[in-house]
Amino acid sequence: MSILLERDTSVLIVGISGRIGSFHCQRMLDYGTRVVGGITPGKGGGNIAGLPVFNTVKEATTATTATACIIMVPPPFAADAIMESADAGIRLCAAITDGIPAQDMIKVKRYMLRYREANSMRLLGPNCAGVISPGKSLMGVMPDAIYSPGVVGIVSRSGTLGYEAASQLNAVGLGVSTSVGIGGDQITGSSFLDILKLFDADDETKAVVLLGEIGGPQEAEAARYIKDSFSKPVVAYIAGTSAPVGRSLGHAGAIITAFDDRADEKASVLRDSGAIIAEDPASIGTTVKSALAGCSLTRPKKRKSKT
Amino acid sequence: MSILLERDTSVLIVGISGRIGSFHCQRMLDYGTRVVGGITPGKGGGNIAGLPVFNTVKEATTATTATACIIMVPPPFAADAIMESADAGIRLCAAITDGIPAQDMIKVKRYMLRYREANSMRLLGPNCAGVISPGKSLMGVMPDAIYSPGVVGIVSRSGTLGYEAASQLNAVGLGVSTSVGIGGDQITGSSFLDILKLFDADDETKAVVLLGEIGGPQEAEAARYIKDSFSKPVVAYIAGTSAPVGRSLGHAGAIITAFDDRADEKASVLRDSGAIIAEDPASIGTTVKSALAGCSLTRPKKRKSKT
Amino acid sequence: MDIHEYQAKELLNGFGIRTPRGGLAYSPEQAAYRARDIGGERWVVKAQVHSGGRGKVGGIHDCGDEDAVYRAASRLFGSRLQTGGSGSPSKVVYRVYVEEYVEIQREMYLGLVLDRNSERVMVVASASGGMEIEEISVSEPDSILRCIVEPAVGMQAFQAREIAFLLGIDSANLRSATDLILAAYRAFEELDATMVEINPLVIAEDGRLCALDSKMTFDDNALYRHPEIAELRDKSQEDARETRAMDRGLKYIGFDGDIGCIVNGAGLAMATLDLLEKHGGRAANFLDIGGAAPPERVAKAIRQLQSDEHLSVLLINVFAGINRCDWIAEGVVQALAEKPLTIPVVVRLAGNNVEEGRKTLSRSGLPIIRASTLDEAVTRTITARQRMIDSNGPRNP
Amino acid sequence: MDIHEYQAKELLNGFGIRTPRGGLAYSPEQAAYRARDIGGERWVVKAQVHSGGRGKVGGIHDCGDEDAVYRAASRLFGSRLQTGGSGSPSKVVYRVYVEEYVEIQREMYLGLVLDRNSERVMVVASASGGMEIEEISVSEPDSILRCIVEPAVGMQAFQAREIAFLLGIDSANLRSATDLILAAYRAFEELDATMVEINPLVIAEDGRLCALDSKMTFDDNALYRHPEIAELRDKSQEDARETRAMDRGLKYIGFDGDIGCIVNGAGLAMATLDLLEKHGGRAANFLDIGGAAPPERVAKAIRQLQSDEHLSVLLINVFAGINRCDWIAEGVVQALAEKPLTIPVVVRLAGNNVEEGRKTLSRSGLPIIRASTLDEAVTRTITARQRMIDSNGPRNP
Repeated sequence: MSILLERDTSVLIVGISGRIGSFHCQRMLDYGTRVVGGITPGKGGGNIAGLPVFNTVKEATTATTATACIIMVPPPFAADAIMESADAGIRLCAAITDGIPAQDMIKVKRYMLRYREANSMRLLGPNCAGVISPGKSLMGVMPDAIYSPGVVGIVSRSGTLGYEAASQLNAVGLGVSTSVGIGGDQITGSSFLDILKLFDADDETKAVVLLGEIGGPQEAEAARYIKDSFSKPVVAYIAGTSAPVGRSLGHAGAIITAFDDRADEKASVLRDSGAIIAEDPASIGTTVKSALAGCSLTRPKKRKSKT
Repeated sequence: MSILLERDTSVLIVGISGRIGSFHCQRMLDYGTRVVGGITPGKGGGNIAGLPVFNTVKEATTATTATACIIMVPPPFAADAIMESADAGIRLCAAITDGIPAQDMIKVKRYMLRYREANSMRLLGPNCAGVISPGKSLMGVMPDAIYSPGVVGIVSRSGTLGYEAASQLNAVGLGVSTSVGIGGDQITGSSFLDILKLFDADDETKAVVLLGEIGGPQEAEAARYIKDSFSKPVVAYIAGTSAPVGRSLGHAGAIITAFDDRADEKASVLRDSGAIIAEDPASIGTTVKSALAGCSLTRPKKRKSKT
Repeated sequence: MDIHEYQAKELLNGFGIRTPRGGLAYSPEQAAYRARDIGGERWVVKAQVHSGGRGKVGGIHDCGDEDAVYRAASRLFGSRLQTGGSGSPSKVVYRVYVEEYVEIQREMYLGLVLDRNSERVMVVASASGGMEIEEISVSEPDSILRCIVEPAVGMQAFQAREIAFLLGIDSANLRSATDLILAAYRAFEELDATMVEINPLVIAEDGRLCALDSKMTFDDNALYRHPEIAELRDKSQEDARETRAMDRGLKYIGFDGDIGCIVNGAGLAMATLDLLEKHGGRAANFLDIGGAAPPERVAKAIRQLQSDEHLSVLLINVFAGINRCDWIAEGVVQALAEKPLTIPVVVRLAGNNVEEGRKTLSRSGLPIIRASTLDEAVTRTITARQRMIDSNGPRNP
Repeated sequence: MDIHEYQAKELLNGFGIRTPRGGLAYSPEQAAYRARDIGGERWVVKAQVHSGGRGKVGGIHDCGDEDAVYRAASRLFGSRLQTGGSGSPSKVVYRVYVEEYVEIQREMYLGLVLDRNSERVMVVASASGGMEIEEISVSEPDSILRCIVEPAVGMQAFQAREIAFLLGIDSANLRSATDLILAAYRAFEELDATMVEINPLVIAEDGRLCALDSKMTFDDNALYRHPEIAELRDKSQEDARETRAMDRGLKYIGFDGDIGCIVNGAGLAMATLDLLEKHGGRAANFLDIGGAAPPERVAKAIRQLQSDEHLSVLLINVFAGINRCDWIAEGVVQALAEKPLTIPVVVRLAGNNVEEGRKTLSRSGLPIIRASTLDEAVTRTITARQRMIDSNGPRNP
């Protein structure tokens, strides 16, 4: 069992008739992903790459076995497409679209609260690379050739930095269980914490690479969880050590984060939590290699004792 | 234990400096209700009937032991006052105000969903008479003299019809455990079902009087619950047998209710569920009297068997 | 509050919804002038009354020339339309709306309403339009889509698209259909409507969408924040007694019986009517004086009924909680002292300050029949009515 | 996107928030004219630049007569204000805002911001205004109230009241304070702002509330639905290189190093900069070509950097996922064939269609230094830079 995406997960492509949608549809089909259809309003009844096109996500989930979808529509339509997917019973949604207004995402997240946890949709992104379980299925835009099956989970805010990590793992002879893009926007559907919890329960994953960056509270939240509950080695790299301060946040913003937004501070919090910090972005692969060499892959859980 | 309101429940009056608020504040104090303060924005620090006045509900809940409040502010300010109470940690709120716009109440109910069940506020009304546990506490506008302590629970959409029922019970020598007004508006905080569940679990209540009226799905919902799970005798009266059809609902509205809105149909659904129907509004007291005479007050629960 | 078709169309226009070109007329001359102004060769003249189903009772006329418009309007003005079946009040035509005739390809139904089950706004749509939604729900129940709007975010484009596809809208009209549906929702929400109905929503001969007929009702409780809507009230469409009562701040509904009723609270008022009917009486009205009623409001309520010549008896039944019996009694005395009633008056007071109230009535020396229970109040009213009729003959022929 | 103080005030005015009377000037003459037009005997002349803390660096002048206004404006026009501390870019003054002088009783702080913890709008307020919020949070941390807005219903009056009471607003100003706070929230929400700051919010001598200074920034992603806001962009306040890049549809931030960088994706771009720095190099820029970049966009990015004369070396680092390496290579060849670079170029391609991309580069015969890993790319860039400097001397004196 990998997390999120299995060989038999049925996938829809929202925005299938677009330039990007149709290109990546073919790539996913080539990879072996079980793509079962696509959605483009007004083109229902048509056919793209041998797949049926539907007018609405609800039509598609009614007509197929789909439980997952990837969203590749332009920013003004993306929030609506995410809500439509949640409403149609989709359980896993990767929103690739970059450039969705923040207030649209506030709405989306509020909307998704209407579902009970048991019926809720897991959202990856927006502005993410999607998800790949190498050798099984690809629902994303990752360059699949660099991902070989293996025991390392990857979770990354940045798409390309995630590829970089996978490629370095590949170079040192390590493979990937599942690689998850959570997206680079201010408001995202899933956090590092959400994905770490899944990796914690996943038999196939023996270690995790966490790729963070400046800004936002997600890395600090993940660090608390790693310290308290996470049972596997974590190798972390935080991008942006050299980034200039204060290019995006204004005055009122400067006081709202409990933890500082700087890369070195995030790395330090993660180090204190027990994560191993890759000191530069070129040494992610080798750091994981030595981390896995240094500890048994079957070591007992280090969860806090209940007694 | 009575439902909702106990002798030691600490109560706030929102809108205490208004004409209605100050009058009923005194009545509640006279009854023995533990009123601990009131709220009127801009009059914080003052004093009414020997009670401290606060600017905000949060100030009041911080400074006192209050867990309940009664809202007596004009309609344009009432939705805001309900949300403020929920936000300040109030657990029981009776909104007396009549004339709150329906869309305000849609917002209020949506807002209240933000709290987990364990922390949520129970709302009675709006447009209700409040709640009284005779001999213990009054948080409402009921004429308290007609309520004597006893074993009959009352739940009513109409305020005055609830008084009528209490007065008839009094006349036949029966008392009331708790009487609850759920309000006459289209959108209310609590339903018959919600209150019936509380009465079901209440040792002091041996029978319930349910006072419904034309329009809305609440009586049918209550009937399903009475049939499936309610363990005590229910005497019901539905007002509006003589009411003309179609004075309020338009075309689209005519198809939206699963059950018909007419009084005789509601009464029939309740009768089928096992409730005893009081055939006219003057015989509520005598109907309860004979219902309680006809069956043991300690009869075993008739819940559906789990086997 | 109800408004006229033409007013609903103007409001919906403001939200970008296309309606046929048209103009309002208060006279046949004006109707003919409107037709000329609109242009074309065929018009529809529609009686503006607050009710649906006008077509079936001669309220809508298809006219091929200006003279026909003039004649149709002449026939309509001053006529009474009874659209709700026998027993329902008829409405007098004081305004007509003249519209260009729209040739239609297809009729659909779109309605928005406050749904009491979900306590949210519900959008109801059907590809079978043109008839009443009740008829559609019988003849084509499966054609009806119901869509609940999540209040946290309002209606979303995907919901409008789902409705548009159900209506069989083609790709060319997809955008304008979703815009129209979202606009109708915005109108509902922003104006505090309780109902917006576009029936039929049509695809016209030119292939474009058009709201051929529409109806809106509004939340009375929210009119305070929409003075522009409150101004649309047309008193000519209301029962004159109800208008008078509303202007006095009272909740009043007129019926066809001869027993005047003044009660506090809708539930007790309905129960009182029910019990009267059970004993063979029939109420002339539903009049709720509401909560915290000062003596003046009570007096106003009595004066309201004093002007009704069909009454045989007056019943005042008040169970005071947020009210005060002493204020009620003062109001009764005040009104009757000012202008005595020629019919018997039964007063039942109970609840807060009941003793003071009874004393006030006693001290007044007025010939008031008193009752202490609901049962007494109703049986004494029935008896008093019978005595009145026996001595004077029935007052409601 | 940032806007000027006077623009923020105009926008807030539109939501009913009171600001001092004032007028914009593009010249000292116009500034003096504005002062006369505003009237009174005392004015404030404020440099309009995109940054806070102008008062501390001479950007704000208190003037007692029109001549002083003229002189203050003369001094400001064309001057450079460096408000962010050394190292931060200075801004040239092209516009000044002349305002009536407001005598104040009390200064407060009000800010609205997108809170990344709650992923909602947060209102931040303090009774200690006038200084930067960072200073308040150090000197008076307990004076700060943070209030999260529930997006399902928007900001509520009770929240505004809680803030008003915290600010110590008296009963007389309670209504206008809650109106102002709710208006600031409406402006934030309706205009897709990411920050609205009123600092100081003051109680003026006349006892009334007034927004003495204000600042707004907007969500770039939402500008498409606010063309009126997008028009407020003032290119004179931006790094000229950034302006040029933005006009070409590229995400660009200028730094002070001499290594040109073209990367795809913010994360990899940051990582590349980090690694360059670790090896003793310093980037001249952050330039993200984004996803699905066609050859033209890549060529544009290179041309963007070609105009920067301070560069010693150019590094192109692309890991293609939603991109295609062949397109990247085509763009590189296209740009360099059109106008050869005089500095070394290092290209690292990885990911989708990498073989086609490498072939395209080989076939071009251009003198491109190739790398296949991130480490190679960076070390070869550092080496090439050193060789360039050794032969030509440093390009960034």
